[in-house]
Amino acid sequence: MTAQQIIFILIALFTLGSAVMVVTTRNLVHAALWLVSTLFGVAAVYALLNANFIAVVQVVIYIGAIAILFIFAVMLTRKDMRDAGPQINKNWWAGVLVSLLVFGGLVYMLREWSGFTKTASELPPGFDSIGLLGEALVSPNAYVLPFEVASVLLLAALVGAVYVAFNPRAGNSDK
Amino acid sequence: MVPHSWYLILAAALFSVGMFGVLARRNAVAILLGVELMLNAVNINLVSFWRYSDVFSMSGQVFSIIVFAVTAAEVSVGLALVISMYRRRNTVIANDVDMLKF
Amino acid sequence: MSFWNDPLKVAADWLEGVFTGWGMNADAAHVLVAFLGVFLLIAILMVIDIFLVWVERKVVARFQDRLGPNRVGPFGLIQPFADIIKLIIKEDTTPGNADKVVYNLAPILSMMSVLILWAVVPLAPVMLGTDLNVGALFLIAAGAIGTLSIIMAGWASNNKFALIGGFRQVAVMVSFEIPMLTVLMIPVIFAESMNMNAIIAAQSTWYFLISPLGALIFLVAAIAELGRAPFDLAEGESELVSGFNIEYSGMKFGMFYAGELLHAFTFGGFWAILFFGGYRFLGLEQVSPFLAILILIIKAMLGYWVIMWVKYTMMRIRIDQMLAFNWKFLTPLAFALLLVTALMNALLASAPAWLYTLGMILANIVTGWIAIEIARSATRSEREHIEGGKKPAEAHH
Amino acid sequence: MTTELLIWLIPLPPALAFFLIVLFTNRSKMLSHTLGVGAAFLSWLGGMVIFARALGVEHLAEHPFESAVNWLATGDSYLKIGVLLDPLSATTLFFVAWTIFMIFLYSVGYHNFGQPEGDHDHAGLPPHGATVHGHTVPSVEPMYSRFFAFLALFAFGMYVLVVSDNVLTMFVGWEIMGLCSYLLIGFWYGKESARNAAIKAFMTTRVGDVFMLLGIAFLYSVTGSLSFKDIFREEVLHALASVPTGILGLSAAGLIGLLLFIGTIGKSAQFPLHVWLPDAMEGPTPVSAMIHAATMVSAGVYAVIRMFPIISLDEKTMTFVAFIGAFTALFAATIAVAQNDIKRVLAYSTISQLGFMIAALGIHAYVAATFHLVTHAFFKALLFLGSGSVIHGMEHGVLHTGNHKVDPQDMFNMGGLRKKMPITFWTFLVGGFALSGFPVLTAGFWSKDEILADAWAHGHTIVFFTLAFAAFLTAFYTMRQITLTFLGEARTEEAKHAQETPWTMTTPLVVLSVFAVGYGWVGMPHWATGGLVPNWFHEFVGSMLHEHAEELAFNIVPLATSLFVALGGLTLGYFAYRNVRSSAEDRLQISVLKNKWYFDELYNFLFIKPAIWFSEVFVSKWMDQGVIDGILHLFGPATGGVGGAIRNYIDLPVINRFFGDGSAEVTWWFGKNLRPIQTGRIQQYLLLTLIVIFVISGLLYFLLMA
Repeated sequence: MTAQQIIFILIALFTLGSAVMVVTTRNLVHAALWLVSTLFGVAAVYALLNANFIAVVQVVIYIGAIAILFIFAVMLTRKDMRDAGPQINKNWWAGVLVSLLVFGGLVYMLREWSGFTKTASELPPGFDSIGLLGEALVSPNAYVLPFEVASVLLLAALVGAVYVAFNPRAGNSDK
Repeated sequence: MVPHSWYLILAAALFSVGMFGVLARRNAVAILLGVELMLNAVNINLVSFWRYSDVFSMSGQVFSIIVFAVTAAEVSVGLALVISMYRRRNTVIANDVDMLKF
Repeated sequence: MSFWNDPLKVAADWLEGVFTGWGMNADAAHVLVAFLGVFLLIAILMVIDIFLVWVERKVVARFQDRLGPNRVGPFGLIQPFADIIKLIIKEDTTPGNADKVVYNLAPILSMMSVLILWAVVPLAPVMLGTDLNVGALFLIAAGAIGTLSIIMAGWASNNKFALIGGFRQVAVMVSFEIPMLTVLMIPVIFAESMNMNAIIAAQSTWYFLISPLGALIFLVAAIAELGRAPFDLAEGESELVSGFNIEYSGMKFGMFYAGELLHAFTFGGFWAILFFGGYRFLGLEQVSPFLAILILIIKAMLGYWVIMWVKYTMMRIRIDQMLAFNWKFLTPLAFALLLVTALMNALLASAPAWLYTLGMILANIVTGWIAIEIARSATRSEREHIEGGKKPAEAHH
Repeated sequence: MTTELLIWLIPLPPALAFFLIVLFTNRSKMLSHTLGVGAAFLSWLGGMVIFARALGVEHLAEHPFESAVNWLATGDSYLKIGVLLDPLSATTLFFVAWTIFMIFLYSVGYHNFGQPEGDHDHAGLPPHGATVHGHTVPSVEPMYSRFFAFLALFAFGMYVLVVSDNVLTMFVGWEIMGLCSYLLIGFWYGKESARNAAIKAFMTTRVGDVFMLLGIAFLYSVTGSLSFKDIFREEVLHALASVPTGILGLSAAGLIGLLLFIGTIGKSAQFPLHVWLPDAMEGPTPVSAMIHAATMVSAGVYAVIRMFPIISLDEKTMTFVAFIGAFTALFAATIAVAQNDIKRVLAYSTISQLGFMIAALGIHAYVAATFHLVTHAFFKALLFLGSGSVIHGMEHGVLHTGNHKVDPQDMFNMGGLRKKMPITFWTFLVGGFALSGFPVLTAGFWSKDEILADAWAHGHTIVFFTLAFAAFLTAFYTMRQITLTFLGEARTEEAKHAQETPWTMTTPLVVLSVFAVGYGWVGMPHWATGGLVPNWFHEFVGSMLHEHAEELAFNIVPLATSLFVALGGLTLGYFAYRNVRSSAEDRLQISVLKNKWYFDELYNFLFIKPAIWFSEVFVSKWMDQGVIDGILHLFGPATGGVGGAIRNYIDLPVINRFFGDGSAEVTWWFGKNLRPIQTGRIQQYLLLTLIVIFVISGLLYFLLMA
């Protein structure tokens, strides 16, 4: 077992453990914080995969924005600090079953795929993944259209979120 | 070196955990947390496929970037809906919001 | 290759030789040496941090026409150590019903978010933690952790002042991240790289000279990220007693405090790196890495001093005005500036250096002037709207 | 700037002014009239520059300024539009530019700019005056801006007509003017008489326009072009003259000429379509001046002059033209002598003078007709503006006394105004003498004399005597008008308090009176000047014709006739009306003349009554309500019966009971039994979905893969 494998296993365990805590912990703020640690683990996985840019963007977007947003949302939708009542619904056993079935099915199917045990080739020296990514995102031959569509999607989401969460009864104090 | 299978299994496991969260949690915010986990699992897959095939073809990373954008949109709208729901119905429990039933 | 040309590598090679000599695995020795290096860097930073306390107190005293610490040691230099001893021996309180794990984790994260930044700071051409190719983005990523620490502190304290302070600070930090990230792209455009060392290497002329407006926006956003005056709403004493760190005492408060000072110093350093040529100064950095470190620290200190200068001369801004300032002025301006800069950069790509510089400065001036004119007219119309709205009321009386 | 470009630009300022006023400056009277007068000034300036350049060209008729662009694609070729400046359009442009500019200037004063808003003025009614410090003063026109907008559009139409190089754009300008005359005659649409007059003017000219459009279409179908340059070529004219049509034995040229001439009859108010013009006096006076002097009626004559090469090809048409012209000249003059309304007299006088021009054309007196067109435009504009000034002054008196029953337009309410309104009097006198053909001095004398000389010289004796008698009547009623209005003593209290009008109104009067005298001198025949000065007008305009008309030799008969009719008419007019105190003493109040030979009544009986009977009784009552409604009423019950049968025997038992209710019950049964699955809980749905997906994908996997 090489050092990289050990590091991977540590990170993977950390990520999965955090993920399990996200879905099981009773305190929602803790769940959100566990999500943060899961996201850190995923960022580390990206780093292991030599995707530095994705790793850093993962931290910026997921932890810097999305996780914070979750914490805000949790705090805005509570009557007191404690979470009362059961946090898991009555069909939880079905959920476990389906999840396990999905996991098993995925592994079963992947096992027969030829590239399953492939190892990565060395990155070529001087490989500039950021430059390539940037070009791919804005090149007309590659992904400029999805990129623009994503921008439009973000704008629409922005407007929609403001509209949905806006409370007309509260009004605008400026006016 | 780490074989590709490890990443795929990690992603599958993360996906299943997230799916459990979506299926079992009562709180709408917690359901969205589960969705996040699933999306992250997908992203791990995308990036690992980039790394384990032709690294000069950036499709995997590009798709993961687009997943970021989609996630951001989904979370903002989803949480806005949750907050709106809390305002109107005074609850964030997904099962209490069942007015569409017969 | 002598110690004086590349001290880090020579020392690391020597240490690894020593450890392998003791019969240690080569990999393990490498990891151990890396950890030692990190430990060393953190230790130096903490010492600087302690020194920064003295600097801050001394400078504010001068601003306020006082002497500042002058009793313990020469010029009061030992005063920070006395402060630390006081903080350590204070009672370490934890409020009842607080979320203990989160509560105790927050100051650590706060400190960590600052220290992690130094992983990508190039102290000298050959001396830096890691040569990350997305160094500039890393700055923002670390800021995200700082945001997290503040909201954790605010929430875990089980105190509404702390929670409101945390909310405010987080709202500010999340908002000001956007203009900051945007203007970060301006040095990246010039240097065509996100690598810190590459950005410094490309700065034959300081980027401050060709993008003064960008440097200014970065400074404003950095001050907001730091939560220092005039943007110190998280700890607006008049409203929130002390803000998100109200329940912290002893060394936990000390860590927040030290984190903030070091953060300010670090941003001074980043400002120097991104807009003032980092460790470069008249070719002196070629002489010796130690001279390069000295240059960087001096520049960072100057940046830190500018931040202090702002802090002690400006009054606090109201939270809604501050967010409006960001969303309605700073963010659009940063976007516009980025577009203009990219456009000018492409247009003047093959122009002679003087024309390039002139064009860039002009573009900056014009952009800034237009932005200020728009803001001014908007303000005027808003004022007229408000005053016009009052008139009927007066007539009613 | 090249002359061609400048010609293109001439119609532009008024059009721009129209749109700017209508779209933007309607609220601001100041801005609106600045735009309007400014536009008129710019066009005037352009017109003068072009006229000056045109004078500098040696053989303008052979080498006119022209420029054309492709406009409409018509199959293989293009319909071209363009501008043309030859001697005819240059002279026309000269008087059009001057009169339009003067009328714009005059309108500022006429509509009381600078006066306060009226106390109870309404849009669509003439202003009633405002009370300031206990005095009644004139009030500003409520729709001031609108007036300038319409006037600018009118000017645009006239300029387009004048500078266009083809029949089509000429017709476009023609129609724009038609619209504007409708809008402006009905400017005070609050008055019923104004509304009716507007409709009458529009409908009557429309009759002529339809014939004209037919003529244009026929012309295009024969020659394949509408450009003057193409259709006036020798071979084309020759072809036109030789193609028979089989209608009334006319050649193509004759028929086209006839149709175009009917358009002119409508536009220039010739018998029998003259009825609209007197009624058009309902509009504000600048409009009357615009319509009767500068633009619209001139446009009709201009069109005939322009199309003269075609019209003159067929002698039958020419005879018709001459007949119409001469008859109209006499006929309108007889009506004019019995009118009491100051503007109405002028209106009939206009019709009469237009008859002179048409008659001149009918006897091939091309130059004389053009000459009279120009001089008439100047002195008739002057007379209309002068009469407007008189009315304005009288209205001042009416406002002073407050007796609104006094008609400020009735000449028998005036008298002695020469002392009150000296500038108006002297300029009106100049205009009136010009109209009468006062010998030697006035422009009217020379132009009218030339027509008479032409008629005599070419042996059109009937025309000669008719026109001579008409000229006599003209002098007579002109003097009657002057005597009644200005001379003697004031017959009413209001006339005593009349007042001179402001400078914006008198300046145009003075300017136009200069032309009314001076313009005659450019066309003096050789015998009058003794050959010292060449007959410039004859040379300039005469060069338009392929066969250059020789200048006539001196003949004593027409000259003596001219002198006699002018001086005799004037003298008789003065002495007959010197002491008349009221309309009852006027021996010429003959009911036939007074009622315009009963033409309105005749048209009412011949056309309007039948049309109303046809629409109201025949179409509406008999056809529509009787026949068509009857058929429809028959359909109703039939359809109802069929529908009822279908409903009772197919719809209710089969469709409703079996298909409708049956399927509903089946659906309802399914719904009832599937209802428990619908819990409304999203997670349960998701769970079920996933289970189903899992089962199906597992099945597919094992069935297809294994």
